[in-house]
Amino acid sequence: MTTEKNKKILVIGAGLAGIEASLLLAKAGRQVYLVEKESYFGGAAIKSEEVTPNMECATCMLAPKQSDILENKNIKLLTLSEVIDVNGEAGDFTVRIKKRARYVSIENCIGCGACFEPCPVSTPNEFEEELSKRKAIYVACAGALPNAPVIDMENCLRSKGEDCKLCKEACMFDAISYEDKDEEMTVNVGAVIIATGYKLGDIGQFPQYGYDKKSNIYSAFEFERLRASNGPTSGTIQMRDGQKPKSIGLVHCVGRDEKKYCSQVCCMYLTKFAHYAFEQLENIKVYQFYRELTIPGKGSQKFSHEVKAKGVEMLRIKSLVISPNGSDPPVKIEYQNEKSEKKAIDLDMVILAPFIEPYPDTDRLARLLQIELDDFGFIKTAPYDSVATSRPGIFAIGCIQSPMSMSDTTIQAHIAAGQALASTEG
Amino acid sequence: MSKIGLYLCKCGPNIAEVIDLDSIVQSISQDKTVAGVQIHNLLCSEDGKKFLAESIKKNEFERIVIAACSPKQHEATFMQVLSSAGLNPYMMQLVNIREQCAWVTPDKNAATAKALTCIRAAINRVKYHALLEKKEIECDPGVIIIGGSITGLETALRTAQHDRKVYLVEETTLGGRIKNMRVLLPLMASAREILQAKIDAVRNNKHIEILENCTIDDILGFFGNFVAHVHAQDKKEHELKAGAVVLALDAQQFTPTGLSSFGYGQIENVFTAAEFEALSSDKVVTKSGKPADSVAIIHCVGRKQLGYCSKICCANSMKIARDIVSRSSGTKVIQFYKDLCLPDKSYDRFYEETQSKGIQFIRYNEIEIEQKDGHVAVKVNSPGDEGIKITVDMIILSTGITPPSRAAEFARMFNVPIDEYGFLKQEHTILEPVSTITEGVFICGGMYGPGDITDSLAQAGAVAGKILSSLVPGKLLELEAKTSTVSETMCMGCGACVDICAYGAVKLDQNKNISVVNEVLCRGCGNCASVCPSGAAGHRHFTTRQIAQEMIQILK
Amino acid sequence: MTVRKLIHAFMEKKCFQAVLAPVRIPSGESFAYELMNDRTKIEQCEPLPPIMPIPGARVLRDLTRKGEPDFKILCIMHPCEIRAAVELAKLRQVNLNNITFMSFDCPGVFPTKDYILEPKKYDTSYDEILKTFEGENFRVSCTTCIHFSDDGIMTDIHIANLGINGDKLLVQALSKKGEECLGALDLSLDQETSNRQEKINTVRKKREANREKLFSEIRPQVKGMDNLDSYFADCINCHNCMRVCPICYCRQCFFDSSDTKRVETDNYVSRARKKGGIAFPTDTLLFHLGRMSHMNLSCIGCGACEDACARDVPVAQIFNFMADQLQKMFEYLPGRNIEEKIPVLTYTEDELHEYEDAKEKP
Amino acid sequence: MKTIKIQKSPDRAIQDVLRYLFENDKIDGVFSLIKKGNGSHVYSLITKKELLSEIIPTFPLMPANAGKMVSQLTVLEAVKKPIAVVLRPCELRALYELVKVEQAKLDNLLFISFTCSGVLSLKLKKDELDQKIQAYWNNIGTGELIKGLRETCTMCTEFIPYNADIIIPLIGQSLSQETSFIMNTEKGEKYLSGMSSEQSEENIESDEIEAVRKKRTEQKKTVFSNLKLKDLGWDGMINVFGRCINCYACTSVCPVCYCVLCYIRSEEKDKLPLSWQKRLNKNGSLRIPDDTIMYHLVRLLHVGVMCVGCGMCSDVCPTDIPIASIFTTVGEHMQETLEYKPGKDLEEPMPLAVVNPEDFEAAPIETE
Repeated sequence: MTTEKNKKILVIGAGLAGIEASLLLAKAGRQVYLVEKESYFGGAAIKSEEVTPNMECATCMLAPKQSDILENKNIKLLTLSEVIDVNGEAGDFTVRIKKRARYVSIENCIGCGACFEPCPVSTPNEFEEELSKRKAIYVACAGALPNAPVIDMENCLRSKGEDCKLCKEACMFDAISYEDKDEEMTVNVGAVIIATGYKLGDIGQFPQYGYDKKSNIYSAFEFERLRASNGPTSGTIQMRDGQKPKSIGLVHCVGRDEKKYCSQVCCMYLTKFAHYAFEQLENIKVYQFYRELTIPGKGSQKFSHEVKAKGVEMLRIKSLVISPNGSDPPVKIEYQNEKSEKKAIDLDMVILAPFIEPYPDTDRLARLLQIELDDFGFIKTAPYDSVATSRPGIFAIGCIQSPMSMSDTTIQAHIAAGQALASTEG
Repeated sequence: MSKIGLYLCKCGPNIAEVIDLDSIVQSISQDKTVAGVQIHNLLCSEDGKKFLAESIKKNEFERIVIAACSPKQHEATFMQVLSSAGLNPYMMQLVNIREQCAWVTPDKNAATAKALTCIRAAINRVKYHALLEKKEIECDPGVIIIGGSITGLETALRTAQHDRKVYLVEETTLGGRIKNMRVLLPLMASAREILQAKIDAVRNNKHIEILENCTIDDILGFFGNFVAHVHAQDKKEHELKAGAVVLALDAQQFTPTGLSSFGYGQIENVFTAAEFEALSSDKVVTKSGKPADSVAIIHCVGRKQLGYCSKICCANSMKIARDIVSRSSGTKVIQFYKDLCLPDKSYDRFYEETQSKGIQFIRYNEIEIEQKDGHVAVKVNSPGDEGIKITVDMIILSTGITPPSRAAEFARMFNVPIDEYGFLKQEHTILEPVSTITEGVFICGGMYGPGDITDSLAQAGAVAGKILSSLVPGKLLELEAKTSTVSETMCMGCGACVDICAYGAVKLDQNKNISVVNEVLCRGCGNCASVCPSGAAGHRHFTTRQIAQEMIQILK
Repeated sequence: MTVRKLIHAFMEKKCFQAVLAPVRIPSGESFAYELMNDRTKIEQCEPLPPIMPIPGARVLRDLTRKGEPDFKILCIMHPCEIRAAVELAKLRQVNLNNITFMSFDCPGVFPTKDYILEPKKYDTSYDEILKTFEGENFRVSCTTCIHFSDDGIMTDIHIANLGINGDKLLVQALSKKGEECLGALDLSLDQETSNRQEKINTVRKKREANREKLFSEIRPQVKGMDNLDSYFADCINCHNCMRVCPICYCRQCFFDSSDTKRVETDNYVSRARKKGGIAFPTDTLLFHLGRMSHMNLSCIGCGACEDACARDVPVAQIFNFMADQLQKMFEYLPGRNIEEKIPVLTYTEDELHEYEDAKEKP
Repeated sequence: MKTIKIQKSPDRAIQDVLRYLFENDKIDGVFSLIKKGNGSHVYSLITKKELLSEIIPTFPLMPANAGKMVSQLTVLEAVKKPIAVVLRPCELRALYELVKVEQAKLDNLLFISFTCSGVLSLKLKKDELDQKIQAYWNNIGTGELIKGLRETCTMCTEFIPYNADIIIPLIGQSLSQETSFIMNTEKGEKYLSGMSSEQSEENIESDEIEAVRKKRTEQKKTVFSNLKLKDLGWDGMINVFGRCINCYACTSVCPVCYCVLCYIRSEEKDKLPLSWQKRLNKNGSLRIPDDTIMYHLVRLLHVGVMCVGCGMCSDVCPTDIPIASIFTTVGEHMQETLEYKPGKDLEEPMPLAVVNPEDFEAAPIETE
């Protein structure tokens, strides 16, 4: 073991978990490298406008923390960056990081957005679950931080040989330079905290749910973005054809039988969706197709009862098949109820709560860091020391090690900060 | 009159396009009290800040008014610029002419007029600003942990470091509820072994001082400087000094005496899960000693009364069922459940394995237990078939988690509010789950809320994380500068401010019969200044004179 | 058995070490509170005086604000003074340890200004009034007072003089302290025979009628700023009403502080320019409304303010009128019981629900 | 001294003069007594010419001491544009005293005053006030003392405003329809010189003034003797101040009592329970609030020498204690021994503020 332990700490992933851990480490006076793959940071949390159980706005909760990160001298936020190589061991890791070019200088740009309008390119916006379009030079959503756009070179006309400079000319602060290059940097740190978060499972692979991104069958995050005021429809819940739905079906445990684990948070956020529907659409009919209602902890049951009291039709089902070929309303659900009788119902909109999966390139990261994964693909952690991975000095927090609620994610961030500090203590 | 400098920021197009800054400079220059007015394109940018610092030094301005964006955005930045220019950062007033004028007033003249009025008000206010210093105190890195349950033990182990003293105060002896459990989830490992390992680790950790059979009488002081008085059985009083306090009392299991339908306490062989696990004999026998051939475990007992699902009972019931089957393979076990709550990634598989061991699961809507000639019968109606009746030898009621018996008492002692279920209220359910509004007082385990062993240990680790990051040995704690003040001559000791202070920062000085502000605990919220009838309580940087002058200028 | 003999008996039995009661001043045309422990002085005390120049609660405040006296005191006061003292105790301005209250059924008091001019005339008419509680030229607040007996006040010993004539005395112990003191006297207890309760109800009914009449007269006079301006037209801002008020305990009122007395000149000049003119002394109406908003919930309705007003402004009437409505809204009676917290000092998170819900309903 | 005459009643004439000053923007505002819409009389600062018709400067009522009001206006800084102030002699003298203790600044103020034949008591009810007004105006020329006047006014011998810029002689004038304005100072001349109206020469002193002064001096002697202050002694004082209810109204209206928080109400004076008990055991009984007489004596010591005898304190005392007469009597005695006239001359320092060695030689004690 080296005598003088390196006190700096690397945090991979700048979602709620990564932000919380970095802030605590910085408060203790430690230097933190916060690596984030996307051009914006805040992870999945900033996609939802209201969060259970108190219906607070997630973006507003995170904004002060995000501005702390941007102003904090101890934290180096590296957006558009990925870890490409790690070696050494606890107390002294050397890590190589690849930082993709943003083509926009964060110092000079004030985020006025004058460069968006002239750009001729228009491609689907991944942040908005491709419900809306974005330009080649774009910010993920209004209010995304750091407050500067990125140029998506694949779609930019410049990569197709045209010498287009429309965005550069529109910028009053000449913050755009096409000559930026990808860079690589190496840092050495005493500990690594993985907080890359989760992704909703791909439900296209299960034909019985009829999810085809065209019909009125939506995945959870698509509905969340529909409801977000800075989303594609600036907050109005509407079907593909722009009409307001008269009936909505919320489907629980999508993929649970196949994946063999409960993702813990879907029951609550589906109840929240029902709350959204009642709040915005008069005399809306809401159905919840569920198997086991999992609403543990303080406040959850009360919230669930309050929403049920507004007239949700709770249908406990054994199995169901959804198809987008209903006449009008367009979505048909055939299901087997508790008494295993066959029933069917046509609805305007259906929202699916897919199983939660680890972030896509987790196995690449695990190989790099030489840590084990469990048989669901999450990072393996010990039962009574839930942030320790199979390798000392490397910790995993948040949904990258198991599906969990936002408050449990914050708790894990606190634990990892404590243990990272303790393990790198002189 | 001290020299006042006014800086107007164009903020790129945002302000300049809507507000006619030149006309503002024109009308302000007639105001003799303002020494200089300057416009800059982007004050918050690097060269903007450099321009500001140099201009302040060159013109020797003593008070600054900056008309730019929202204080939430750049007040901190501009305060740093002022201190770098050798000026007290509180001699500045930031006027928000972007969010409050430019962005919300489409008509140009109206926006300009409004901006001019706000700037004039700020100039009038900054004349009355006083020098304020950010004070710091030396913090004591020690930790007092109350409650020797496994959560308390874990917190002690996680926080003990070479220059951080940890006191573990337990009313009886170390161990808590787990002492009378047989196996623990999720690995079905022996509870005693795990507990003993933790106790031994704590006993021989030289940084942890254990005070058993010891109760806490009172706690004084504030974050970074708590003083607690505890007394052992021999009535000897100890004084403990520490920087943070952790409330880790053990939760309790709900006892369903009031619920007649479960027959608890009236019908023989009806146990709660805790009672069953505490039975010493290895064989599964009824009260009369006869081995039990069939056992029924009932979930969600007391859930309606408590108002929440305690998350642990489903998995715990399966653990007991498998433990019974492993100890006496002949026994038939049936689990009656309402909703299976299996929120851990390993629980679904655990549920399938339990079913494969022959344990039957029946969902119920209503359930009733009756005494029937020496046996106990479970009358159930569940979806699909109403009214099935099954007789068994033994019934185990899986009950929820309730707050520790002394939760309310500790809540009062530490000035922490109680939530509607009787647990202690977190500072913020999502962002600050283990802290409370009294800074330096943390909660975990039974005080936090319903949860299983992994939750409690996680909360203990989280508390350690918070303490290790905020109470770093030798680090100075920076205090709020804009605290409240109480004038000794004007205060009549009516105590209105003491009652309204949410942070317990204002206390009554008994012999002088006046209120005194503890500036370390004060968070500068200003409630006491507004509730004080005679104006004895003031609020630095928001004095009556400053606000009045601002208002007079606006209403002129 | 007169009240003075009863007091002497208490003193013999060491129930109290001193008595605080009104005494006629040497020149005879007014009364003042005196703390006495020597027998001859106590002999001259007048438990139920015809006027109330200084509210007893202010006396108790000066006596006990800095700490409780370590000798037992018997306080003889009017019911409204006791209620004011209890209200001040909630604000930690009066310390009630070692204080025992003796109260009477109160027929009302005369305005001090009138009494001082012809003390003899008012004395004789007061002796008549004591018998029947009927009479006129009382203070306006007394004519509308409904808590003149032992209900709604935290007294210990109550002398029920309404409806009891002759030399017999009906003494009621209304608290543990009261019982202990009376117990120590081993008096012969006999059944209360008179139709006292009925008499109290008749007086109360009459007072309630006066109250309705007064409030209905005041309501139009105080509606809108112009009416309020002319209601307080004669006020010359001497703040007597605030000084004598038992509830106003601030060391220095905001309207006496340098925030209102030492203000930049062009503040007055610009205000004058805006309206054409500005009256001096400034903000007389604002002072009354400000004081009202601060203490009205605790206003006992004793009428001391009107009694001390130099310009005969009917201050007490408007304060009683407002207090009546405000206290009904919070179902709060000031001075009824020390445990009952003053509504303005308590805040429960969901207290405004009935207001919000009422607004929400279309 | 240079004088101009206007053939109108005093109030109308003063309104004309002020209108002239307004029109030639020699002044920016007027400070004078006014009758408000709701029937109340208050001093007020007017900035609009149109309101001049409502001012009633010589109305015999003093709701507050104008000197104290001007001090409230100018305590922090002088007025920037000139303002004409119409007030009575004792108010002007009170204002001069306040200037000596930095409570007022006089620059840009033009003082217009008149020989004062006293004001009616604030204690008069509204209807009584109206009856007395007619009798008051009939005797304004004669200086006759009518019932209802303030007691201090009946014995006031300083009724000539020596320091005013413009003096209007009311006493001794046949007040048919003519008012004269004597320009008492260059400033007065500078302001009024441009007025095109009848010029003449007049001086203030006249036989009627002398007659009024004699009558008032006798009245003062009778009041002093009735009070018998010399042999009042402790019991006498108890009889006089016994009725006091510690409402401190006399302090709040007194123009020369300028402290923001008087010692009597400050924190040091609160008594601990122990001191009550000690005094109770010593003399068997004690009155609470205890220091009524001590309060008046201390106030007498502090402001006696500055008292201008305006009579406000008696008018607001709810228990009719003749405080003004007592303070005037004792005040004048102190002023004689210290050879000091309050409000006479801005340069003359306050006796309490000046220590010269001779003071310590034995003061002449009047031996019978």
